[in-house]
Amino acid sequence: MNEFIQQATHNLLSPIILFFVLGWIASVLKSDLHLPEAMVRGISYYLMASIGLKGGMELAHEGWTASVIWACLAAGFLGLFLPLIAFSLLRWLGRLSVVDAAAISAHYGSVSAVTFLAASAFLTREGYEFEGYTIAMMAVMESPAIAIGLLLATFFDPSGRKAEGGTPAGEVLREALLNGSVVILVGALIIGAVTGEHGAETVGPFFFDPFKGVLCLFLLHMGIEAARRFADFRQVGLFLTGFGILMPLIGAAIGLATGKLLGMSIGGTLLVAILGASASYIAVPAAMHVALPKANPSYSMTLALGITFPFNVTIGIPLYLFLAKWIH
Amino acid sequence: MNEFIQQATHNLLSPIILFFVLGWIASVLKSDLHLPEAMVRGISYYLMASIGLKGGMELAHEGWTASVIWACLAAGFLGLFLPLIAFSLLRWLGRLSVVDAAAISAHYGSVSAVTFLAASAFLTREGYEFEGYTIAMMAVMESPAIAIGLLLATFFDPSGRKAEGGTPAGEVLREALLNGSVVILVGALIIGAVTGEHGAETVGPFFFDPFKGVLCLFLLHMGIEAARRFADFRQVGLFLTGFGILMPLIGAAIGLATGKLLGMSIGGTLLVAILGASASYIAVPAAMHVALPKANPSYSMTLALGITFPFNVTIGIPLYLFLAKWIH
Amino acid sequence: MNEFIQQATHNLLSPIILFFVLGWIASVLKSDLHLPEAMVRGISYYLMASIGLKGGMELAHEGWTASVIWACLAAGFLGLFLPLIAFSLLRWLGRLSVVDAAAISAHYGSVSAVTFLAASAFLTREGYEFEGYTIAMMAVMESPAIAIGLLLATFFDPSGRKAEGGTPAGEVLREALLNGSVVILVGALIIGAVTGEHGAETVGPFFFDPFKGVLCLFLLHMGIEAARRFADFRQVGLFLTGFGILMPLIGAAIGLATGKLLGMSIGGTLLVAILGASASYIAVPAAMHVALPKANPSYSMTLALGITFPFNVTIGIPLYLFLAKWIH
Amino acid sequence: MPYDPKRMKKVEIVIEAVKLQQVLKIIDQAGASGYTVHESVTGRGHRGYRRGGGVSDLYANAMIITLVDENAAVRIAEEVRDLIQDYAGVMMISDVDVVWPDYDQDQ
Amino acid sequence: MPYDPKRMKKVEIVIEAVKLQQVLKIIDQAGASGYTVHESVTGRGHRGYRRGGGVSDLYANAMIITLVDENAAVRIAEEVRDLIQDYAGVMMISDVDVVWPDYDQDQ
Amino acid sequence: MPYDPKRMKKVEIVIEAVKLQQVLKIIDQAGASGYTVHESVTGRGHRGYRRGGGVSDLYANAMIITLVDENAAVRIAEEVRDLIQDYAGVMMISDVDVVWPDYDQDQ
Ligand SMILES: Nc1ncnc2c1ncn2[C@@H]1O[C@H](COP(=O)(O)O)[C@@H](O)[C@H]1O
Ligand SMILES: Nc1ncnc2c1ncn2[C@@H]1O[C@H](COP(=O)(O)O)[C@@H](O)[C@H]1O
Ligand SMILES: Nc1ncnc2c1ncn2[C@@H]1O[C@H](COP(=O)(O)O)[C@@H](O)[C@H]1O
Ligand code: NA
Ligand code: NA
Ligand code: NA
Repeated sequence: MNEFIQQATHNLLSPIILFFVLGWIASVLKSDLHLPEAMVRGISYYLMASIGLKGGMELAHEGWTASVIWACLAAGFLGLFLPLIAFSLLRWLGRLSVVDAAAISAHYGSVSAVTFLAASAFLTREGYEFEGYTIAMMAVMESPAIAIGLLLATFFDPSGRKAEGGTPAGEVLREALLNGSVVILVGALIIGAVTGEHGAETVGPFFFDPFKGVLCLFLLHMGIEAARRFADFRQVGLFLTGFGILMPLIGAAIGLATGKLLGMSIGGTLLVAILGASASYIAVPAAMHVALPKANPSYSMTLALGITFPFNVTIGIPLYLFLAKWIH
Repeated sequence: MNEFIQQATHNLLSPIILFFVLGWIASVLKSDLHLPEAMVRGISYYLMASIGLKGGMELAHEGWTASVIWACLAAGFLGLFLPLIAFSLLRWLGRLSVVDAAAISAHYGSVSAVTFLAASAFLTREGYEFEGYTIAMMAVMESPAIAIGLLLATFFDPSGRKAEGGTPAGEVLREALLNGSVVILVGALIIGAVTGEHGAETVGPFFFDPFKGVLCLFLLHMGIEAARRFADFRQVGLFLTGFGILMPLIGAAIGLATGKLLGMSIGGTLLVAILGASASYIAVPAAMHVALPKANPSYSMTLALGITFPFNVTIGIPLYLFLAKWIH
Repeated sequence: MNEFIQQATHNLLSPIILFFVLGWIASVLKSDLHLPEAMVRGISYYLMASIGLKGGMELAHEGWTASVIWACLAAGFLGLFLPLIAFSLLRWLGRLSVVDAAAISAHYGSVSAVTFLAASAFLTREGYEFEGYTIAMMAVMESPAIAIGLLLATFFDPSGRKAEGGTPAGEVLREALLNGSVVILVGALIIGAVTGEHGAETVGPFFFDPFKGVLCLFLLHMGIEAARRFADFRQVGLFLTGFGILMPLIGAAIGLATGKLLGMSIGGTLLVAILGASASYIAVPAAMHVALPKANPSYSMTLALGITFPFNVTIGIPLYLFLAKWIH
Repeated sequence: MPYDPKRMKKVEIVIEAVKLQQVLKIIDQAGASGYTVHESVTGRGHRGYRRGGGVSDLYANAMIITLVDENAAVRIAEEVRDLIQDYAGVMMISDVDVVWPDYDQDQ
Repeated sequence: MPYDPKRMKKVEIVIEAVKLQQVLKIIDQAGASGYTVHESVTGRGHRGYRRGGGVSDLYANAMIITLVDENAAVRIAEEVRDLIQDYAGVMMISDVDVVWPDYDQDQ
Repeated sequence: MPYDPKRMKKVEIVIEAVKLQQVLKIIDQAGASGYTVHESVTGRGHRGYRRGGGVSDLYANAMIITLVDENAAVRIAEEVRDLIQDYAGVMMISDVDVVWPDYDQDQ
């Protein structure tokens, strides 16, 4: 327990989290501080390329063993299973409409790449190793959740989906898979795997060395955006707010079990917990919005960005690490 | 004297100043060279974060001694006192209107962060150390000058201020303090102080190592903007042009005396001279424009950006260093 | 031959080329991946500054020997001579209109800086040295081709040029020379030459160390753009498509001969081949478009960006290196 | 060249960014000769404050201008109206005199 | 859905960026249902050439469009006119047919 | 201040970016008191799809708004029409009520 408090403090007092807090405070104080649109997109692509390259190079190093295949299958399973839990909770406990429940569920089956990055930076700082293929797992989890979200909506409210004139499922999935961030993540993963350590010389000084500092700047931006979304939490109501904290805990628990079953290291297990616990706010919101026009998009954004993200990066990361060590 | 010429040459032939000159020449030749808006803002935030982190970490290292408190008090005093001198000169020698004199004065009580950065890069190159708390002094000087500018305008032309429908003083000060650049400077200062040397590992490769190169790019932009403002110097007239060079000399002299009295190193004393000599062109112009609508905003910008800034970065820095050494 | 295949593979599997391929694929799949406008311009300026500084510092190191003068004269000659060949082919073999032939020719007398950068990164990776003054040669080649393009159009269709209301030649040349990228390249070259190795400390960590990684990101963008232009290749027809591959081969041959005659190293000779083989798509297209309004601008862009550029970076670079070694 | 404009309908549509492509398709299908797009505007309306620039495109708006004849304007209006029943947007139509080049002369 | 537009006033305001918030407040207080903003335009007028993108926001312009009824338009016009006496800006008003969704149907 | 607008012509021009400066010169020479520019719009027309943001400015569009009297509008229309014979662009003219500050009062 003592160790948990210590590591939680380490995490909270790391520059990355402090920049997040700075952004949050700036937003609350109504400062005009905001990163330009082009910079946000640019940094976002940079981070995806960076983590993809790193993961690919690790994969090249570790080799495509059976563990990698198993891990990717497990990631696909998480992406399908977590939305089912979320949907059940939202529909039967929260009494949300089918489309709203389905839309929110899809977010929790997918992943927040920035939470993943913050967790991996935390691991490096604390001296834990982790498996490179966790990044491949992250890539796998981008799309199944969207598919399951659409299936849930169609299955439980078949008339609704049709009448609403939402974009066809196939096109939604295609667009989600071809989202710029996803393409650059997967592409960089392959480039990293192909070029291996040899490529690190070329890309390292730009994509690896300054990585954590760039992440600080991005978390400054995330702080501003999260605070803005958090301000809407009254609109989402008490039940959904609670869901935004409960669901990551459930996701983390399932992720931890998955990591343990896969025989991963402590660091790797933490990252799988993050895959389970975090909710997407990049590709999935737009995808669900065009697929399920009658769902209220502010529910998902407020939950994923305003509640779950801050919870995960501040308390979640050290908590899940504590639990990962405990079960190992 | 020989040494002064040598260091002035060093300064003029440094990449930082040469990029400034390149921007100036490009602007005069009407090249279409210009950094995109998003990039200027992004670099601007980066530089503020960088200098803030550096200052904070130095502070963590040096500890919060009495000198730091004294230095910050002295900075506040400079911010209040310099506008009084500037106002007297402008009003009674230059016969400017109350609002114009007050608006310009506020700029000279505040600071040009980029001049400060150029000076600190110069010191590093020439091998001088300087106190980390000079950066805290810079942060302190952001706002008192605006307050004093508003007071001067209200005191000497009470009817004017009211009738003009300017934004209330409190709101002006609030907005100036919450200007993005100021928030990121102060925030990074605190983050640096909290994380100390431990944080340097995380942020160093991004915020410290490439710093001087980024500064080159920014000075390229400053060169373009300064040349454009300088082109308006005929509109401001001979008196104001002279003021744009005299006032930094007065400010530097007072800054040098302050640094000496505070018992600072040669490098630190130079930086206090820069705090005195430089004029703000980021937060203060917009603040004074909304507060004193009847003041002509091009006066301040032409002076601060077109005359005082180029003077300081080219001749001022080595000159003040020469004087700092002379009084030590 | 074996060695050629090996080096071609090295080149194709380098991160730089793989990012180009990733961009191309993303574009073909209609992904929404695209770097923001501000980022493209920012990176473009960064790369120009970087290569300029590097070249200038090399020049300072090597000294302004007779070879440098000769090399620059030879570059001027290439810029004048290559368009003549291109024009003859296009006019008498391809039966294009005078203005179209003249406009396209000007592109091939100028240079693609990104191809040059990719080639120099390739050389570094493969362990070849090259003369710093090749960068000065690149700067020289920016404008003569535009002049010759205008001369060709006026000479062979004197009535046309006048009637068409094109911008006067002098102004076109002036604007092309003052194009932001050209100004920053030449400026950085001079700054590098003035500050020499001393300046490298200041600018190196930003302009040199991360250089190759930034180039990867830029080639991602080039891949997207090239694929988009390539899609228009049916509009340009079979003859022009063939020209887009034949002309670089001719240019490379002349470049190789020039490098050999100048007594340059293998690496330097390859770079001169690239100067000959590559076609401009930054400053020249806009220049020719305003100068020759009746010329179809999509011809040049499709050729230069959609055909010649991909050919050069994938196959051209290792091929010309093979040939450079062969003639040495 | 003499001043000889053509009276047309200027249709302006503010729509959330994720639906921009769909509106452009509607415009194309109505037979418009073209359109002009402001890719990033901000705004406030019945669905609250909307501003892009974040990690998601969800809150971004685009604005489209298309010059069409009256028939096409009506057709676009009907389809866009259905769309903005579910998505943030508004549409306005006015009369303008349009100056076109003489497309028969060359090109 | 049938084409059944509503005739309204389209008010367009160019204003210097530092006064954008104040104009939006004026618009809100006049009872407008919303507005659309182009955050960065450049321009020339009586106060010379204006272009943002520098270290200060001083020379940046924004452009606002709001669809309102005639009363609100007049009210906005009066207040904005006072503002542009001291700050760079211009304002124009025209008639447009606005297509709104049926806000009673859902949402 | 009382609502007392001036009826003027609102001239809007979409033009390829490389010709922006030339159009602004035409506007100046026609005696316009100013103009407002959207420096980056995208679009489709007779010359295909146009979007900037690449390595060259060749495919970028700009959009200009200028408020002028009828004479100037006609003069601009005639010159711009010649220009868009060779370069991508379109132009539209409409009536607006313009609210100007009282320029005699100060400044
Ligand atoms: N009255 C209005 N005037 C101008 N623009 C509006 C108005 N109402 C809505 N808009 C624009 O249309 C977008 C969507 O509107 P809404 O669907 O009502 O939220 C807003 O974000 C604004 O950009
Ligand atoms: N005649 C005009 N036509 C279009 N826009 C104008 C005109 N006059 C002024 N503007 C715009 O309004 C801004 C402020 O005008 P001013 O206060 O006259 O300097 C300018 O920067 C332009 O963007
Ligand atoms: N019918 C139209 N409606 C609105 N904008 C148009 C239209 N036609 C052309 N444009 C704009 O004018 C630009 C040039 O048109 P064009 O010369 O026809 O290719 C296009 O890229 C569009 O931005
Ligand atoms: Na998840
Ligand atoms: Na000062
Ligand atoms: Na060439």
